[in-house]
Formats: sequence, C-alpha cells, structure tokens
Amino acid sequence: MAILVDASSKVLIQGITGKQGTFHLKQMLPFGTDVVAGVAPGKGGGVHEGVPLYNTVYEACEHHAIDATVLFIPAAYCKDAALEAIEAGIKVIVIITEHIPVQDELIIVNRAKLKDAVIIGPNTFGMASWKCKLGILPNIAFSPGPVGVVARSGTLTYEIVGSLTNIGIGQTSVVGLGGDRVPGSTFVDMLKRFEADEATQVVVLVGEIGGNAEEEAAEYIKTMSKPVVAYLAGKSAPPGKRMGHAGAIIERGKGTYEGKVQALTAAGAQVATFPYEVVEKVQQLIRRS
Amino acid sequence: MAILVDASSKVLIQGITGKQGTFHLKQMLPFGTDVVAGVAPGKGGGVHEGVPLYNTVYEACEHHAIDATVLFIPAAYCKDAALEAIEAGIKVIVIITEHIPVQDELIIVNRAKLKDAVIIGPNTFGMASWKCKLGILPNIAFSPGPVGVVARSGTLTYEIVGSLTNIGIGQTSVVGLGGDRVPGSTFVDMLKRFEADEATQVVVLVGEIGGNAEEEAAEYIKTMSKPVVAYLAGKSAPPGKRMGHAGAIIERGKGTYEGKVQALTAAGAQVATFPYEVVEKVQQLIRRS
Amino acid sequence: MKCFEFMGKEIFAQFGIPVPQGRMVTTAEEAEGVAAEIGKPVVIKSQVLSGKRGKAGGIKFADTPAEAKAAAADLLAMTVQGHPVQRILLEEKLKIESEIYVAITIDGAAKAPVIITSAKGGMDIEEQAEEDIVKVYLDVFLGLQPFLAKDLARRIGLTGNLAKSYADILEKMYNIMVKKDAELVEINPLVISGDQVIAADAKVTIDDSALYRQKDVPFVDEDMTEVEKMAKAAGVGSFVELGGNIAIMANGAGITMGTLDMVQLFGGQPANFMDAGGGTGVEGTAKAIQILLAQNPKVIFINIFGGITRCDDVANALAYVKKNIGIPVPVVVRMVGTNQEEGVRILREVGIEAYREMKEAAQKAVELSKAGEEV
Amino acid sequence: MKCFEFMGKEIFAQFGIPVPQGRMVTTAEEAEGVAAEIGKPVVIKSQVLSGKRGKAGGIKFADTPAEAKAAAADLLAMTVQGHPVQRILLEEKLKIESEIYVAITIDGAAKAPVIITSAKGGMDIEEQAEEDIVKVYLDVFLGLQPFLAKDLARRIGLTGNLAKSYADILEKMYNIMVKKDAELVEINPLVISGDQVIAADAKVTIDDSALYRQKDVPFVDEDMTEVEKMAKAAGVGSFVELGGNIAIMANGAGITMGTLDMVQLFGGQPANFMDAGGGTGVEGTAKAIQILLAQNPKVIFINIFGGITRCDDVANALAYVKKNIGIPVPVVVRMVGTNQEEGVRILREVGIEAYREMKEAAQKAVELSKAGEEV
Repeated sequence: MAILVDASSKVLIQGITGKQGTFHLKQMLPFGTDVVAGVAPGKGGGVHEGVPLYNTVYEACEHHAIDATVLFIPAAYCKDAALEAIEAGIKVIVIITEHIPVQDELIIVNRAKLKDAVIIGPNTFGMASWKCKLGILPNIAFSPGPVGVVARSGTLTYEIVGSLTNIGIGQTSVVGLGGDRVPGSTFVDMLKRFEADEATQVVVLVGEIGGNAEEEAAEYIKTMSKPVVAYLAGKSAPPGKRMGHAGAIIERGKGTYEGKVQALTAAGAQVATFPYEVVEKVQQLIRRS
Repeated sequence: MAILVDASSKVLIQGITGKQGTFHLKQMLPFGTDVVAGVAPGKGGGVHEGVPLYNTVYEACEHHAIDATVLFIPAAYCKDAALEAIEAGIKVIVIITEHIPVQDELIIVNRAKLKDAVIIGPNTFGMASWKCKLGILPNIAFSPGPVGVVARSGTLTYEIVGSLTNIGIGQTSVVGLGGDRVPGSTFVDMLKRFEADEATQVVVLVGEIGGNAEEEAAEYIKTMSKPVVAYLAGKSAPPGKRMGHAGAIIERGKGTYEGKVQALTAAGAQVATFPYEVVEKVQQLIRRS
Repeated sequence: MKCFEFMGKEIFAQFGIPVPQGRMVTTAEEAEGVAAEIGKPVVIKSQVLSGKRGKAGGIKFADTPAEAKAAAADLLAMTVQGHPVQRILLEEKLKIESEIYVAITIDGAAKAPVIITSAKGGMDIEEQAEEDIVKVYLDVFLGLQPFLAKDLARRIGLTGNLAKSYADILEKMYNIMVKKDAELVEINPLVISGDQVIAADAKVTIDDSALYRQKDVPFVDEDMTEVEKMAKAAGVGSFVELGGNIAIMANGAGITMGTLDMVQLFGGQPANFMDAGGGTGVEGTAKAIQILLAQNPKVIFINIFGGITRCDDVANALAYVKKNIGIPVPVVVRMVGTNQEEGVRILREVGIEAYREMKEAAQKAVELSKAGEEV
Repeated sequence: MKCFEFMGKEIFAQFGIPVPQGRMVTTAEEAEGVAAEIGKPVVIKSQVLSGKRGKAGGIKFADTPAEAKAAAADLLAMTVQGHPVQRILLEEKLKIESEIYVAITIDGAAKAPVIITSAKGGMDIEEQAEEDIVKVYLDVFLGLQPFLAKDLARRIGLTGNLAKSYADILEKMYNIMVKKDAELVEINPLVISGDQVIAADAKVTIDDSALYRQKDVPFVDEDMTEVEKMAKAAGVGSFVELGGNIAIMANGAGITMGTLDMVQLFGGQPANFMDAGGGTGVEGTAKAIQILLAQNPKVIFINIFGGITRCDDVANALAYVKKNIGIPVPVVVRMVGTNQEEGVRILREVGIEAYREMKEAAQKAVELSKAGEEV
C-alpha cells in the first residue's frame, strides 16, 4: 500500500527527451515505474528508451489512461505544461522544476484545486511509492516498508530515507512538497493520506523554518492515530536571510524554529535535533508496535 | 410556495437611488417585497423610501442577512456590481440591465456558477413570487396560484400572466430568463425547480426562436410529472443575422420555430399558436386536475 | 457590428496576425497605384458585408496595374445584394497550398467562448462533415492557453513551424476577442503558403453592447436600410425593415415578435419589427411613430402592454404626431396596463378607438391593410 | 530582488500611481539643481535597501537649494548598515494630513495574493493592533475587481474622492504585481494631502524567478556582499555569507541548512550557506570551491549526498582546485551516493579522506576550526 500512486499507476513524463527527462526516465524505469508515455513536442510518433512519444498531453491521453505525470520542463514553460496536464484530467502532477515565477505557481496551484488535481511541488524531488517513482529521489534511498515520509526539502530527505533503508526500515511513500513559496500540497494534505493508508505505521515529517506549514501540521497531528517523528532544518539560520528556499524567510517572528518545535511537541510528535536521531526514533516506534 | 424566493426573503437593491431603482422600489414595496437594504455608493448611512442605504454590498451584508439582490445598474458597471454580489455570497442575483457587453456576461455567469449563485437575467423583467417581486413585472399582472411561468421575453409574459390573472388563475413564481446571448439561467434550471415545487401544478414556458434552450427544455420535459404549456415567439421572423459561419456551425439548423415546436410537442408539452391559447390550455389543465 | 474585411485585417495587423500585403482604396486610379506598389499579381476584393461575395462576382484578379485598374472600375460599378460597392481591397495574390478554417465566437448555451477549426477551410465550410470540424470550449477564467492552441494545431494535422504559426495566430485571435469585444473572429481561409500561415480573409464582429468602449473601431452601417439608419439616428431601440404594409410598434422584443406572428397568422404583412422599448416617454414614442410613417404603410398597428411604458405617454405621442405632422393612414391601437384609462381618453379625443384585446386589434389591422385590394 | 525606492516610484509613475514630484541624483550639485527645479521645500532620501533608513538618519529636509546641497552632501557621505549611500532621491515635501499603509504580496499558505491595509500607516505599522489592519485574500482568477478596492476604502474609513483615489491606486498596485512579477508592492506611507492621495514611499520586490521576463527592471545587488556578488557571477545557485570560519558546501537547500545546524550544534561557526545545487558538474563545482576559499575560512566542509550530483564530479573539482590553485586550509568531505567509490578514490589520490557519516564529518570540521584557539 501507498499514497497517491502505487505499482499499478500509469505514468506520463512531460519533457521526456530533455537531458533531465532522459536521465531520470532511465532511473524511473528500473525503479519499476510504469512509464506508459512521454510528451515531446514535435517528436510525436517516436519512441524514447522504449516509451512512446506524443506531441501533446491531450494526444497521450487519447492513447493511454494516465494516473500521474512528471514534469521535466524549463521554468518558463511550466505553467503551460502543468495547466495542460490539469485540463487533460490527470490527477497527480509532479513538478520537479525550480525557479518557476510565483505568479505562474499561483495559477497552476489554484487551477489544480478547482479541478481536483494534486500538485506535488514545484521545486521538489517528487515522490516514490513501491515500484512507482515520480521524480528524482535516488533509487538506492528507497525501500518498501511501513514508514510514510513527507518533506519540504530534497537531499535532507535522501539522507533520512537512505538511513532508514540502510537499517532495514522501508517506506510506504516518500513525498517531497518542494521548497517554493506556493507549494501545491501541504503537510496536512499528505498526513491525512498517510493516516488513511493502512500500510503506514509511522510518519516522518521533514520541515524547515519559515512559513506556517509545520504549525498547521501540528494542529492535524493532534487528531492522528499514528505516531509522527519530525525533523526541522534551519535552527541556525539568521533571521531574514534568504536561504534559497523562499519559505525560509522568517517574517514577523512567526515560523521560528522554536515555535515549530513547540507546536509539534505539544501535538504529540517527537522532534529530532539531528537527522540521524529521526532514524533512531522511528526504529523505537516500529519495535514498539 | 414558490421557487427561488418567497415572502420571507430579504432583498437588496443595488443602484436603489437611481431613476429606475427608485421607480421600481416604489412598485416592489407595495407588492410586498421585503427590501431590507439598498446600495448607493457615497450615500451609505442614509435612507431612501424607508430603506437603509449602504456604500457597498459587503457593508449591507454586514448588517443584514440577504437572500436576493436586484441590480438597477448601468450596463458599463454591471460586471463589477454582479461580481460584488456573488463574492459577498448572495445566492439569487437578478440583473435587469440590458446591453451588457457579452464578455462581461461570460465572466458574471461563469463566476456565479463557481460560487453556486443563481443569476436571473441579464436583460430581464426579473421574477416574482407571492409577496416577493425582484424586478419590473407590473404588479397588476401577478396573482398567487398554481401556475409556474418561465419566459425568455418580458412584455409577452406580462400579456400571458396578466390574462391568467384576469381569469382568476394565479402563479407560484414567474421568472424571466432575459433576452441576452449568455443568460445566467436556462429553462431547464427553472423547470427543475417548478417540478420540485409542491405548489406548482402546471408550468408555462414562453420561448423564442434562436438558440437551443427550448430544445434542451424539451429533453427535460420528457422526464417531468407536471404538464407544460409552451408558446414560442418569432414564427414569422426572417432567418436571423448570423454570426458568420461559426454561428451556422454551432446551430447546424437548430433554433427554428418548427424545430422547437416539434421538440416540445414530442416531449409532451402543449404548444400554443397564439398567446391567448396559452390561457385556454392552462385553464383546461387546471380544471382537469 | 460587422466589420469590413479591410477593417478586420487592420485589427489583425495590430495584434500581429499575418495578413497579405495590401490596401483599401475607393477609386480605380488608386487601385492602379497600389497594384504598382505591390508589384505582383493582385486580388481585388469588393468590401461588402455579404458572405457570398465570391459567388456574386465581387472578387477579381489582375496581373498588371492596368488590369487592376480595369477590374477595380468594374467592381466599383457593381452592386452586391443591394449595396453599391464603395471600397475595394487590393492585395498580393497568395500562392495557396491549403486552406484552413478557424473561428472564435461565443456559445451562449455553453456560456463559453468556443474555437471552431478545420483543416478543410474555404468556401464550403458549412457543408463539412462533423468529424472534419474541431470544436473546443474555453474556460473564460483560464482563457486560451498556449497548450490548447498547440493541441488544436495537432488535431487539424499541422506540424513543425506551421503548427507554431497557427497556434500563435489562434492566441492572437483570442486576444482580439477579449480586447476588442469581438463576438466573432473568423478567418476563412487561413492560407498555408510555403512555410507561412496567412489570413486571406478576416471577419470580425464587434459586440454592439460594447461599442461604447471600442471607440477606435469605425462605425459600419452598410447592412442597414435608409429607414433603419433613420431609426438608429432617432434612438429607436430595435428596428428591422421587413417589407410588408402594416407598420408595427410594440414595447418589448417578445411581444413585438408575438405581434408580428399574430399579424402574419391572420394573413397580414408586417412592414417592420420595432421594439420601442420600455419607458420611452412622449418624445421618443413620437419619433418612433414617425419612423413607422417613413415606411409608407397602409396601416399602423400599435400594441402596448403598459408596464414601465405608460399608456398616456403613447397616447400623447400619437396625438402630437397626428396634430403636428399628420397621419395619412388608419391607426389601430391596442392599449392596456399602466395609466390605461388616461391613454384611452386622450386617444378618443383625437378620434382613435383603443382595443383591449391583442387578437381583435391584430385582426382589425390586417383587415384595414387589405382594404381596396379586391372588394 | 528588492528595488530602490526611486525605482519603485518609476514603476508607480508608469502605472499611474501618484508620486511626489522629484528625481534621483548622485551628487550634491545635482541635488541643488533639482531642489531649484522643484522650487519648494524638499525631502532628501538616501536610496538604500534597509527598512530602517529613517531611524538611521538617512532622511533629511531642506527649504532652499543651498540647504539641499548641504544635506545631500551629508547623506552621500553616510553609510547605512554597511552600505555607502550612492544615490539620493529629492522630492517635494508633502503636506501630510494622514498616513495609510497598503501592500499587496503573496501568501504561500493561502495560495493567494493578499492585500494588507490600515488607516494607521507610517513608521510603526508592524506594531499596529490586529483590529486596525485589514487583510483580504484575492482569487487569482478574478484578480482585484473595482468593488473590492472600493470596499477596502470603506473599511479603512475613506469616503468621496479620497476613497476613489485609494481604490484606483490599489488596482494599479495589483496590476504592478501581475505585470511586473512583483512579490511585494508596498506603500508606507500612502499620504493624504488635501484632496490627493500620494505614494510617499515605494517598496517593490521583483520575483527573482521572473527576472528573465522583466528585463527592463535594472538589476540591484546592493544587499549582497562582495563574495555573494562573486558567487552570483560564478553562477553558484544560492549563497549567503554568515561570518563564521567554516566554509560549507552541500547540495540541496535542506541538507545545507541541516549541515549548518549540525555544525552550529557541535559548536562550530558556519562561514556561509551554499547550496551548490544538483548536477552542477566539475567546472561549476570548482568555481563554487573557489568562492569558499574567497572567504578565507579556517576549514572547508563539503557534504554531498549524491543524487543528481555525481560524487566523482565533486572529487575531480576538488582535485583540480587543489592542484591548480591550491587549498591552504584543511578540507573535510562527507561523500555518499551516485559514483561514491570513484569519488572516494579520486579524493584519496590528492590526500583527502572522505567520511560516510554526516555526523562524524561535521564533528571533525568543527574540531579543525578550533585548532590553535586554546589548546
């Protein structure tokens, strides 16, 4: 079991013939992802790494029932590509691209809401469930098992998920919300899915300073039946300095490390000080259950 | 009983202090309409014909629970006024104004759909139920009773409703869809409400040539339990000034008088050739029941 | 308001849609000059609003400026569907490889803008099979996004640069619809010529209700009759000449249509459709009556259900015209509603008896229209 | 990217928002001339990006051109928060009756543009009580419609022409947000002066990700340190100087933050935040290492979890810099992931031993940073 997608999900890749698209297609296929189609304008009718190509998403949808799509599309064209996926009726849309203008993100994310599509990202490693990876999480990091992981940042997640995998604790799904100002999905969206997923026993939340996503998550965690282990990056960040992730700007005293730790702890989550402590805490929780 | 609004409905008038607004307010009040507030920018805090004035719809909504609003607003400002009513959460919005640009109408009507608001009009006489008139139907025409009336045009409706009233047959509600290219509500929308309204025994549909609203109504009439009497104007009209080839491609021969009569008759509606025949047919149906 | 082809192409050029090199002229001499300027074989198109210009001989070709002058002179002497040709458009003759049809308009039933396109454009587009025509509705809040334009290119079989040019033209057509308040933007044919996609024709119809905010589009009234122009100048809401002998005025489009229908069913011939609107007042109504008179009818039929319209206003207007201008034909009036008694009294004073029932009034009007025909 | 006040006001003027009469100058002599041109008492404002300019003495007033010259000279000799004042803005001094606060920005959590406004604008807006601040979220598909702008005017107590002017300014601010890709458009104070509403200040922040399509906005890098400018010029994704002595590079913002946190928890002082990004390659990584060196740290700590980033690329970059430029301080590398074995082998060749665990590597880096401090 898993959330959002599983081994049976049919996957599209937009921008499949580009450098990034090709590289990650070659990782996604051995992971087990059922990539049924790719979109590459002007190359429709061709085949790339065994995957049939189409000129537009609509065309791909005429030939395949598509459950999810992954966008390896330059930032300037992401709005159009994401809207195309939404309007074509695809319900899980993973946007890897970073540096998408925020005005474009607002349009993508709000249109998706209207059309009941889930956006993962933008500026994310994507997500992975057993035999279905959508994005760029290193294959070796993931292994199947009982832990649900939801994170705002990428490499930190690889670190934590990789460590879990190394000691034999696998994951139901690993989801990266992305580091942008206007993320398509929130911690709460994913926590709800993990709570409802029978296979998930423990949830790991990897947050950051800035914004109020972790505080909102804490509100929901109060109502959850499953244990949550959290790690928050940015404890040492000076106020107001831009740290690449727009979310990591501390505004008006809100979104501080201390505030988030307090909220999560009060909600019953265990908050780790170091990434490696996450693994220890999860191990204890799994043993206990 | 009635559809959309009844004697208990609280009504707002936008543009209440204008010439049209004032004139019709003075008709609506003796009809029994509970006009609780009016909007007149810059005149907030005042009173007009006994009705308290506000500067904006939001302000009016802060002081009153409003069920319906009537717009007596010049065409150029209707988009803004209608959107304000929609965003303020008012669920029945009657737009009397004619000559609203069609691009504006598209925005009004689609936004209303998104927000579950019913638009009556634009370019309509509005509607009336017992003790609740929203618009400009002459007071003398209406009387309470068992007939639901839905029409595309105004004075023709006054003619028919007035005749019904003259021979002692009253109405549950009389609704004018309006004569514009992009009407907010359709025959089907209102037929569904009359079908569900316990007090309505017979429904009168007053249509016109052009478009396919009557044909769609015919499809729904097939499923109705209540009898429908229809009259269609425009039998003698020369073929319309077409919207290029595009109009012809959209209509593909639909929208003629004969086609509409055939569709309605096949659906089980009685189609009158003259307006006065409507009254005769309704009289027979009422007697029969 | 329908725009002439040359106006449509000016708008196209403004928005960046490729159009053939050319210019509108009003004399044969100018035509010769423009043909020389273009320096290639030209097409000379009469600028009329009729859709069947081609079949009516309103389009000619010329290889030289002298030929162009002669062809222009011929066209400028022509009349297409009752309208003398006053303007002609000279354009380079395109090398046509194929013709596409594309239009954006508004579908009232769908409450949405709609794009209609076909790989098989040209003269007989209306007869194309359904499966050869692609129809897509747009969400007014999303507009026409590039992906959809590109997908439409695919659906009509375009690839490469042609697909890009087509998609680009489509986006610009949508912009014209929104920014110029166009109800219709139609290109038929959109021509493929080498690696170029060019609008060989241009049909743009501006929403009449939005003309107030489209002041830079010149007003076109060529499709109106002289009396219709008078009616427009007099501010009469809605007036169409129909050619019969019973001049009709009513208040409201529906009841006006109903009145026409009834007159025709009783065997009469309406001279016109006139919706005098609601609450027009004495002066406006008097003007409207004079428009009726301008048609030289055999009888005038006025059908009033007074709501906003006050019966006394209509009666006073009739009395005014009768006294000051004179009404040389019989007048049948049906009058009920607001201030009915007063209206009836005023009419009686000038010798006009008002009916209460529409049916009887209509029958009387038809009867009078036939008086003297064959006794 | 934060714009200087004078740039923000140029954008305001472009979009029709009223701003005081004035001009930006760079010398005291120009200031004198502009003051004479204005012909009224002036305000002279240092153009720096700091929000606390007023309190730092960066704003002066002058009644005559001579006074203006002197004040300008003073300001141009000042340093505000480490940045020398290079530009000053001279403006007519407004007669201030009251000050309004108004801003449009984007709320990521609400996924919507948000308008924040208050009748009590001015220096202490952040300390205003919640009930004095009006906050309204916008629907991105509807935009800011006039009715909402007018209702906001009402909610902050404006009436008549002031309400109209305010609503108009709000609509233009929204247009700036959309058309100029602004993340923030803030006016504080928006001044009421007689029957006029004027933007006395202008804060516009352009979305860095959208600069590629906002080419006509000049680039501002005043809030960057010299090394940050070097990093930007070298194309290093994300770099912020922090002042410590452990130069840090990692790949990915989250792990970079996590690395900084860990170093600090172990008692070390990070010199910088550097997210070298993913898949940067040998050349890009070598440039990034040179930026680390430019900070003269006591130790360099590189933490790589290879995903897109290949460990051998990072190792080759380090080897290249070590051989060709030289690295005069100890280097601690933690390296796992894609092509890990190859990377570790290459590092070993140039005498660098790689760690597998982040924790041990961080502890080692901190230890080295303290070497020689107090034994």
